[in-house]
Amino acid sequence: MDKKSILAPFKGWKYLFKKPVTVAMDDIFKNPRESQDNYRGFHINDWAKCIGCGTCSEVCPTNAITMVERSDVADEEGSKPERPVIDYGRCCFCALCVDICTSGSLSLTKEYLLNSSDPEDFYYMPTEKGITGKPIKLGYVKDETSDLLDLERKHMEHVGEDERKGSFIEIVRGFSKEQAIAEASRCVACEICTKTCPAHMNIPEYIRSVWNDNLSEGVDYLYKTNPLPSVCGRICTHKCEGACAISQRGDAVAIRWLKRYIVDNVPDDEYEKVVLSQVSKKGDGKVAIVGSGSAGLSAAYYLSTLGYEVDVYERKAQAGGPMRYGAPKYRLPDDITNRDISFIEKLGVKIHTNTDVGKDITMDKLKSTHDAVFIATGYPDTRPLNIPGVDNKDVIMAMPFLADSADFERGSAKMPEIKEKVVVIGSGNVAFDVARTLVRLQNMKYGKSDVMMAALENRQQIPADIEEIEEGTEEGIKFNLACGPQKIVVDEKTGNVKGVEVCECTQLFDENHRFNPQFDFDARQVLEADQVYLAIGQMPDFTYIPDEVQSQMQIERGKIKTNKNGQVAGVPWLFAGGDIIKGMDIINGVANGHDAAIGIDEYLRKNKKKS
Amino acid sequence: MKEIKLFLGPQHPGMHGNASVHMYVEGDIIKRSYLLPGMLHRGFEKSMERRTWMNNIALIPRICVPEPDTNEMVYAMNIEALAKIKVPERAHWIRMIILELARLSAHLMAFGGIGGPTGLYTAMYWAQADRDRILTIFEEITGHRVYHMYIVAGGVRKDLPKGIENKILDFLNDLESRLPEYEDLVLNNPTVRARTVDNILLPAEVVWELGVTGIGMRSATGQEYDIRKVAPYARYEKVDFKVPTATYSDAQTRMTLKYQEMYQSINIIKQAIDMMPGGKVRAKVADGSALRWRVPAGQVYSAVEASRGEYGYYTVSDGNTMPYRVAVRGASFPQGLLGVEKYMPGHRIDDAPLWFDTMGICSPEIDR
Amino acid sequence: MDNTVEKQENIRKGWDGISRFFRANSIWMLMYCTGCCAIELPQAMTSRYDMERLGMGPMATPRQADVLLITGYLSLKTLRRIIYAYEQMSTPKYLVAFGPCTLNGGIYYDSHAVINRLDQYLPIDVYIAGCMPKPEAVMNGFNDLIGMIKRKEANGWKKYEQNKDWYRKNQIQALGELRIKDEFHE
Amino acid sequence: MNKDIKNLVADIKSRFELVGEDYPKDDQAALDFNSRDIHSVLAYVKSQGFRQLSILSCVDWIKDNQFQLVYIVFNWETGIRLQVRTRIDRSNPKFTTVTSIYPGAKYYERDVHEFFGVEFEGNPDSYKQLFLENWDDMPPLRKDFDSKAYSDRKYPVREYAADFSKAGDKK
Repeated sequence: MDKKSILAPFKGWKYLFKKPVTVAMDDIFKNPRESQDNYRGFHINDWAKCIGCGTCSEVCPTNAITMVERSDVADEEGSKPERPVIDYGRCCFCALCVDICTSGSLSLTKEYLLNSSDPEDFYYMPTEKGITGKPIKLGYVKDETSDLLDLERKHMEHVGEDERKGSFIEIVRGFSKEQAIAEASRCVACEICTKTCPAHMNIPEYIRSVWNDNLSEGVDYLYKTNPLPSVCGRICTHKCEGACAISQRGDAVAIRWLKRYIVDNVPDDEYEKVVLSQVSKKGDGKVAIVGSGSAGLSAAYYLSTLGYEVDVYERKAQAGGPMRYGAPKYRLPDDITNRDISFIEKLGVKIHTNTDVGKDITMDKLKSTHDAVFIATGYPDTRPLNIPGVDNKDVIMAMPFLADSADFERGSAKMPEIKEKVVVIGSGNVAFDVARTLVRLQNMKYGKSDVMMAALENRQQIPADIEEIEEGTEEGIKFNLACGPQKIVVDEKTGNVKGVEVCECTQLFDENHRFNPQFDFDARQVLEADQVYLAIGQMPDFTYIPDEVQSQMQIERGKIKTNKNGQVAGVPWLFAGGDIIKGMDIINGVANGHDAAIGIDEYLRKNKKKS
Repeated sequence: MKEIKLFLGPQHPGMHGNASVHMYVEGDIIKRSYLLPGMLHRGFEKSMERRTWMNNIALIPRICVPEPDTNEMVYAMNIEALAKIKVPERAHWIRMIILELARLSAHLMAFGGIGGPTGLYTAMYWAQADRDRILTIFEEITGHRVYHMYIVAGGVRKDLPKGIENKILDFLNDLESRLPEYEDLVLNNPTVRARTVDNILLPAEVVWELGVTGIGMRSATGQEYDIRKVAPYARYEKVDFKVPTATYSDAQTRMTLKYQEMYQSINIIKQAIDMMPGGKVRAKVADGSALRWRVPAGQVYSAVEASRGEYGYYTVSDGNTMPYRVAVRGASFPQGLLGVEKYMPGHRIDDAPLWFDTMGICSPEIDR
Repeated sequence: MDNTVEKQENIRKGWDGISRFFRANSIWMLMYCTGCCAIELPQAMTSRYDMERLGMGPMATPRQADVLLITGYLSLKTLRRIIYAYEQMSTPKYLVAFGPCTLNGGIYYDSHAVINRLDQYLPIDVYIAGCMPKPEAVMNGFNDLIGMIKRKEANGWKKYEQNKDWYRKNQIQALGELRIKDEFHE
Repeated sequence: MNKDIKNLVADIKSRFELVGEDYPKDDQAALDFNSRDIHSVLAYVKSQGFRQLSILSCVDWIKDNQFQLVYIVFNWETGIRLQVRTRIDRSNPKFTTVTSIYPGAKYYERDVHEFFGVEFEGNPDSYKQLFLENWDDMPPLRKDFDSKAYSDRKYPVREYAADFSKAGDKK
């Protein structure tokens, strides 16, 4: 044995004079050492951010997270009153919940100390405070790289503005199969959208059908709550997308386009099989429906699946209401509406067009020949504007114009009289429909367009959809916002319109968020125009209802009071739905129609029992 | 002499890990021996079929406790091969740093672990203290000391934290200066040498018969049979390192090789930190949220060089959100089961723990 | 007469206090790595965290050990051996459970081979959270155990004696039979 | 694809009937054979430098009522890996051992027997339990075995008493 090895053990003695590696007792017990910055310790959850979507619970590989409904959390739009509870008897601290959290509310702290002899201590609902109650230092937080959500919406092909502004060609091309599946895979199936949708459509379910490429199952889900999926797949106001959990940090899932993808890609025969299979045939009775808009058709569909005989009365030449005479064809082609309506008709629904209730047939007559009447006559008239000069022939109301234009687009009428320079007053979706239709007509007629929109709202307050604003701008619409029209300037000699005089609108809502416009009357200007279109809102027309019936009803601000199933308060045989009870929205109409069908079914069966 | 049955483990101070050896001994000599595995059987291969591709990241590191990163790596490699994902360049280098740090930590643990059967506890104390510094580095990079869940399909989960390079380099320099002391303490220690030199032989024929890989294979065959060289992954083909080999494999040789490999690991990490480019660290596996990732159908096997040898996963996908089947090749499966049965007999009882330690056996990866 | 009873009682109490003091400050833990959390034990035992400062050290045989550490998940096969070991240990004996797996199955909640709740089969004195617990957490858990012993709260072993039938029933339900011939190779 | 693999597969094709082939990686080929050829294929590839059996595994294709046996062999000289695969009937799963070619397969065969129930004739110990003890159900890695249901049936789960549905309850 050499000398080196004999001395070797003593070499270790030099460590006597070095800093010890041992962690001091105080650093373990009194002030436990702080973990490193990225540490995956216990959870905290920022309740102000958390929307209760339950994605954390979905992703958890250990099934440690349960969502518990809290009585003290408000049940608001775009969230669920649920919060995650974590079982540290399961949790493996992988932080996948943090990485996938839609709102970014969940994080992990640097805390790591928790000992107890009571298992209950390991079951914990994370709040902002943390499990130990000591001051919190954040450990693991998600960053862009670790994010497990797909925040970017798949690109949807559009027709370019040059091509589209001269014709009524449909703008959106629709998803391909790959795009649709990719888009569908962004969904986390939290069901917040289902809650928000007025019709409570089975959105996560049909998105899953798209993802699984099982479209006839998707159609089945669609028809459970909505008999107008092709139409809604194009012009629904998609409140669901506003509530989508993914939209917390990214683009919402394109729910509307996915719906459209389903209906566009299922062959008619398969489609028909699904639609007709929903019939349950048990009811016995006859129901009259006034108006063939979304509410009327929806009620008609569900009533006939319940076995009722349904007559729908429509005063115009074609069924569909605003789908037919409101929505411009670049958003909703006619054959799409035809398709949805044809399936409803296949169920045996009789649609009497060109039959104006109140003129061609009275309400009393309807009441006597039917067991119940459902009215869904919508808001057919444009709200008037009370300023000097509006009675000029070149001041045109939005709804009649859109109807005329629709007839022109389908080739059954001449082009409406339009002039070279126009102003549209209003900034809602209808105003945009008018303006964009005008752009197209002007381009067809004059080869160029000059459309100016004037509205009280400023750019942030515009109630129309963001796509409308973007696409409208692309098509060349000019804006004069935050201005209140004061009078229509008319050439005294010719009687022609010369323009609109507007003054600046300084404030739209007061401190209480109530509509209360204030104007600066000194800041006036005249917007030159040959024609002025009014699109500042719509209103109902109840003249077809006999006075003695009207006197029993309660109508407030153009809305009829009903119970939740559309039964008109005071008139048990009368049901109402759509715009006239809820306000303008196609999907509201669908929901009301469905509810009314349930209400009418209940009402008729109760009556049958009595008699 | 009468044959007596002895149990080595599962509860035995000489047994590292929860496994049991059934030994039939005559006097001091083992006549027959068998491993009784399964104490750590958790049914991983089944559980993985019940979880999505992403969720399995929480499960896989737990298959092998001392060196979890190799699991993450092979799992990610399989998904990347099936889904044809191009991993960002920087991620390759980060992965290499992580894998080599893990190798260092596993080697330190095994090298110190030799102190148990030889009674040289100082080695264990030193090695664990040095290993703890690696774990702290891991904690800073990945968020946890032991189960990192860091290498994911498509790259790594997060970029390296700022300034970690210097901490790693500090540690490596420190360790490098301390390694000669380990040599003096363990390899040149007369007591240890008395137990290890010319003891527990592993001839090349046995290597091929059992299918032993890793240090065992290299110490017997004299060839650079290292997957990092033979079928490079990450960016091992771009760094310059040697694979220590030998042609006579006794316990001492295998320990020496382990010791020399630590130098090589330090060397690789230093080069990697030097050569690592910037840029992104993670590519997308599939469209959509992690709940709905699908991996195209296919069957693929990937292997990496773990501290104990070839560590591989065989992954089968049927195109769904969850693996159809994952089979795990634990690096120590051949020597741990067949090796104990065939080649432990003939040794003395007190050499059994030493046999286990120097053959590089890790029971959780055998049991899965 | 009463006086002597009281005296004896006082002596017994005093003796009890002394023995608890020694028990609490010299705990021998059984060296049995049952699962993954055991990987942090070497750290806790060696120079970095130096568990011996708490008077704790490893012990090779169950009969001489005071505390059994269940370091994580328990497969059925290990559970059987744990029960052997636990029943061999002499009283008073304590049991510390590491990680979520002992509480409610942890990540192995759906595994066919791993039990979910350890407290169905053995009485537990302290649970330590974390997957896996850091050495600091382990040390704190042991510190808690020491406190409990001092305060006479670590009574899991008494519970086990009292409810042995219930524990046995659960053990047999999971294991089929408790003692099997461990000779699968023959 | 690697040139060596091309040559190798061409060579194998000339000797054995190849049922299917796939190339999941540059240096890896997956070759399907009839089950009667497996032994001669393995013996041949072993003579061609594939001296190591990395793993023998099994896949349960329950829809086809077949088990797929996968022998993964590796050539340490060239770095090429082969998956030698074959399918056998699932209702009466039997195969012959390959321990005479790769002795290391012994415990892999036991493993496959334990988890899939495939019997290997000629492997004397293959019927014995290895990882499991007192197992009382079908082999657990078969697709029709539901481990969650088994766990729920056998091992009770903790029900916590805490109720978090309203404010103020605990913490």
